[in-house]
Amino acid sequence: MNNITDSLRMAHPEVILSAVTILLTAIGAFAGRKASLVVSALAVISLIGVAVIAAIGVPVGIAFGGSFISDAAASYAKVGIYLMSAVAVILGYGWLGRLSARQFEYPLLILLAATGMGIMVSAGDLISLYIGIELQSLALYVLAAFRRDDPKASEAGLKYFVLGALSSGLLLYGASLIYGFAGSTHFDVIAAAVKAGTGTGVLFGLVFLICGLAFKVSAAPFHMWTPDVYEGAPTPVVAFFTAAPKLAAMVLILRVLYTGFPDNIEQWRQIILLIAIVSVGVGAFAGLVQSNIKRLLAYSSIANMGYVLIGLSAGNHEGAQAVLIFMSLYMIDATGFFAALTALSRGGKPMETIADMAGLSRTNPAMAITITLLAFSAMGIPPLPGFWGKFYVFKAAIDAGQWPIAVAGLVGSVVAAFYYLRLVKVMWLDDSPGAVDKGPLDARIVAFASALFAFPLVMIGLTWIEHYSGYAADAFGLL
Amino acid sequence: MTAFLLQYLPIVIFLGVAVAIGLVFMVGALVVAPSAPDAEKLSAYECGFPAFEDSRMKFDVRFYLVSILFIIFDLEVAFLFPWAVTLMKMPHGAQIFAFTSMMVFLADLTLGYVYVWKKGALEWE
Amino acid sequence: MTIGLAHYLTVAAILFTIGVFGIFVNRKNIIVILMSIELILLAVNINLVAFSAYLHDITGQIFAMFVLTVAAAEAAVGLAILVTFFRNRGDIEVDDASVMKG
Amino acid sequence: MIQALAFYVMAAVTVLAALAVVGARNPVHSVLFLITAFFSAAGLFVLLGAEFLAMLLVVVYVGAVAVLFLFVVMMLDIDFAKLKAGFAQYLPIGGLVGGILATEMILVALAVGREGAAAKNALPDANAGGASNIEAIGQVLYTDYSYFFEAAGLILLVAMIGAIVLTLRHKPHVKRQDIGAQVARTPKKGMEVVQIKPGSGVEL
Repeated sequence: MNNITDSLRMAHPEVILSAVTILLTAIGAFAGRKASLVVSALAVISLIGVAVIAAIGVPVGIAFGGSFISDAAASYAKVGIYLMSAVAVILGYGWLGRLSARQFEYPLLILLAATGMGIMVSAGDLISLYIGIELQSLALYVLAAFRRDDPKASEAGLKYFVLGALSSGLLLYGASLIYGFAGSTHFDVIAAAVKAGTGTGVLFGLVFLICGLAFKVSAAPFHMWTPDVYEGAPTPVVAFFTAAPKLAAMVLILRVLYTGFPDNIEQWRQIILLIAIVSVGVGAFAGLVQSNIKRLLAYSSIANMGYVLIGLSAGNHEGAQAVLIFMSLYMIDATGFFAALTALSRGGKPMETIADMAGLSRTNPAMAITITLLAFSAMGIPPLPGFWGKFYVFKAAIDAGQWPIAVAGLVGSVVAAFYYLRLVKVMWLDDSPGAVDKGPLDARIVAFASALFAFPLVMIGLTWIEHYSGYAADAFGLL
Repeated sequence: MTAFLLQYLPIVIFLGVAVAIGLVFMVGALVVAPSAPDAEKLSAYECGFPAFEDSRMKFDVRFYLVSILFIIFDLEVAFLFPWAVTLMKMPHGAQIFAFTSMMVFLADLTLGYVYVWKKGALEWE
Repeated sequence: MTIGLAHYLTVAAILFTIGVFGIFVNRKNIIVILMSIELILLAVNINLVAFSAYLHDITGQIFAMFVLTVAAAEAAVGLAILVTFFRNRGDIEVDDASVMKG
Repeated sequence: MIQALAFYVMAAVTVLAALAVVGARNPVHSVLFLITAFFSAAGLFVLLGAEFLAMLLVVVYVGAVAVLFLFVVMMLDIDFAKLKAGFAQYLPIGGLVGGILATEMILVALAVGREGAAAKNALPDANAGGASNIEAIGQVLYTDYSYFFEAAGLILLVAMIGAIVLTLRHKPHVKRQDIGAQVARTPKKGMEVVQIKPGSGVEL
């Protein structure tokens, strides 16, 4: 058992996170509610700590008999996931404090979800894929229903659970067929078996697996109830849902398709493109008629997942890099959007409809500028992050010869631009129904930081992101 | 294979007997018992009245909590079985490793148990 | 009349279809949806165990064991969420998804 | 021959019980049929030589999960007639889709059975090497698969925390035993001697 020390060293971030979680559970159990601050602070510190470890201190290699892959792609994703989780802990702490319902379980569940996402992005076989997804999802189901006395939140939790459980079922059925066909759960063995001969069975399994994973990123047509979940779940929780878990699931899709089925690219590309086009269409057109901002952002995220999948369909190094760049930029933008929503309230009532936003430029100019910047970024106006994300994604698709799809994606993004424009117009041109509250500091800081990233920090940040995502994309071993 | 399956013969016989006895009583009741159905026999007697509400009633949420916790510890015990059977048959190095991994697993769930206890979920008020 | 791998896979395929079908026709009844999901997972387990037996590879059974464990934990959490939903609403009917809901 | 007979009986029971789960009018019956389906599936596992998983299925699913379902169904007072309303409406199209899906799925299953790596082998003789199924699992579960094993522990921890967060409520104004405090109580703590001046009350 000599290699176990090596394995543990490669899995350092996850090992540390789970140890910290168990320790904090014990602290919370003995100290009760008053431990909330300590637990949250330690959770944030350890999340940032493991992000640093993932960035600099993890050896590259294969651990636990091939079930755990430690490479640049995993490290890249883990840095993003853990930092976003830290932001979620901070937002959640402030949010629960305002409800005077502070519970130390909240940071614990985020830590456990983060551990699950770490397992996901490092998955080297079908079992760790499943276990990672479930560890993350179970924690997220509970977080969605965390405000158990709120009917909307518990309905959101229930819907999220039913969808998630169904998608796990589909994914597992696919996984079982692939296992039976290839005779192994390891992605590299599967790739070898597929190379030797592709049967219909393995393709069918792959279709189920992709459907299950598409559920996890809530791409259309597997998006039913996603808007309901976004609308019903508490805003800080949604800020978490929309960022880190989607990055983890996207990296997992990259891992499965690029390392498990590199020789089936012609087959899975069709499925991915179909899902991508439907997502872009549904996200763009259904978003037009929404009046609730959280529902609108749900459709926006569906459309964004469509763009990412367009990039993913390229099936080469450039495509992988585009996916990673897009997801990094999208995470910051979406988190900022939801943080801004958390910060906005009028007379203690959260502002959730577009009409509520009327005249925000006069009542709260700083927040209006923030939301405008983020909306312009989501529309894809250069030189904001949203533009760069789309640029890389569509470029990857066009270079891979998928230009009709890229055009369709562009059309979708033009349609989607209308609803962001409507939001901006309402904020700047309409009359305000009354003063808005000042808003909590934590949410404002996160929103401002993300707007600051949108402009001008992205100019500096992008070169870094491009540099490191290039390394990360190398890990998939593609051209 | 057949020899292996024959180990399960007692269970099959048991199931057969159980089904047979169950059927005998049900069929027996149908055949032997006197039966003269009449609508009046089922109506509420004299000053009695039909039930106003469903006979089901809401139970305390505590019941669910106990049964959920039961599932979790049931699963924990399920993982102990193969460990108990094989630990002593392993080579030394693997034995230490298997022992350690089970202890980590148990420590994890024991702290969970402490958490449950401290939260007062096991108290019946 | 020997029973081969294909027989078991057929049973699993039928169970899986029944599970999907059950979700489709019982859209409002969350409890039956949860049971249908259990049927899907049972189909998965039959697949895994059958493959494991015919591949002479224990991995499939380990996989099935984790599926059983995790799915039981999942059912526990799901029913807990269902109970809180019921406490808030008084019934377990959820609104159907509607794309154009304002 | 015995095997074939056992397989057909148990497969038929599993499938019919599964159909009844989906179609039963009363959810209590659905749960009972679910238990039947799990039981006969456990029988199929035994036929495949996976004794430990068969036991697990019975202990965990029949013994715990199905009971939890039964709890929820029987104790939430739900108007099930209303929930069943959409059933007849979706049945024809659902049946059609289900039928097509089932045919496809079976064809695919047969294809995997024919082409896959698993197809080449015959069913091994159980207990052939002298090691039982549970030993075969135990030999690898805690060593080669320790990573999944510990992760499963974390998943159980999540379920525990989730169950508490979602369903634990303390009723206010309930007096609980605190044995430590009760035992540690001394006359000094329990009693207070107060000198009362005539004509004035006592502040407690």
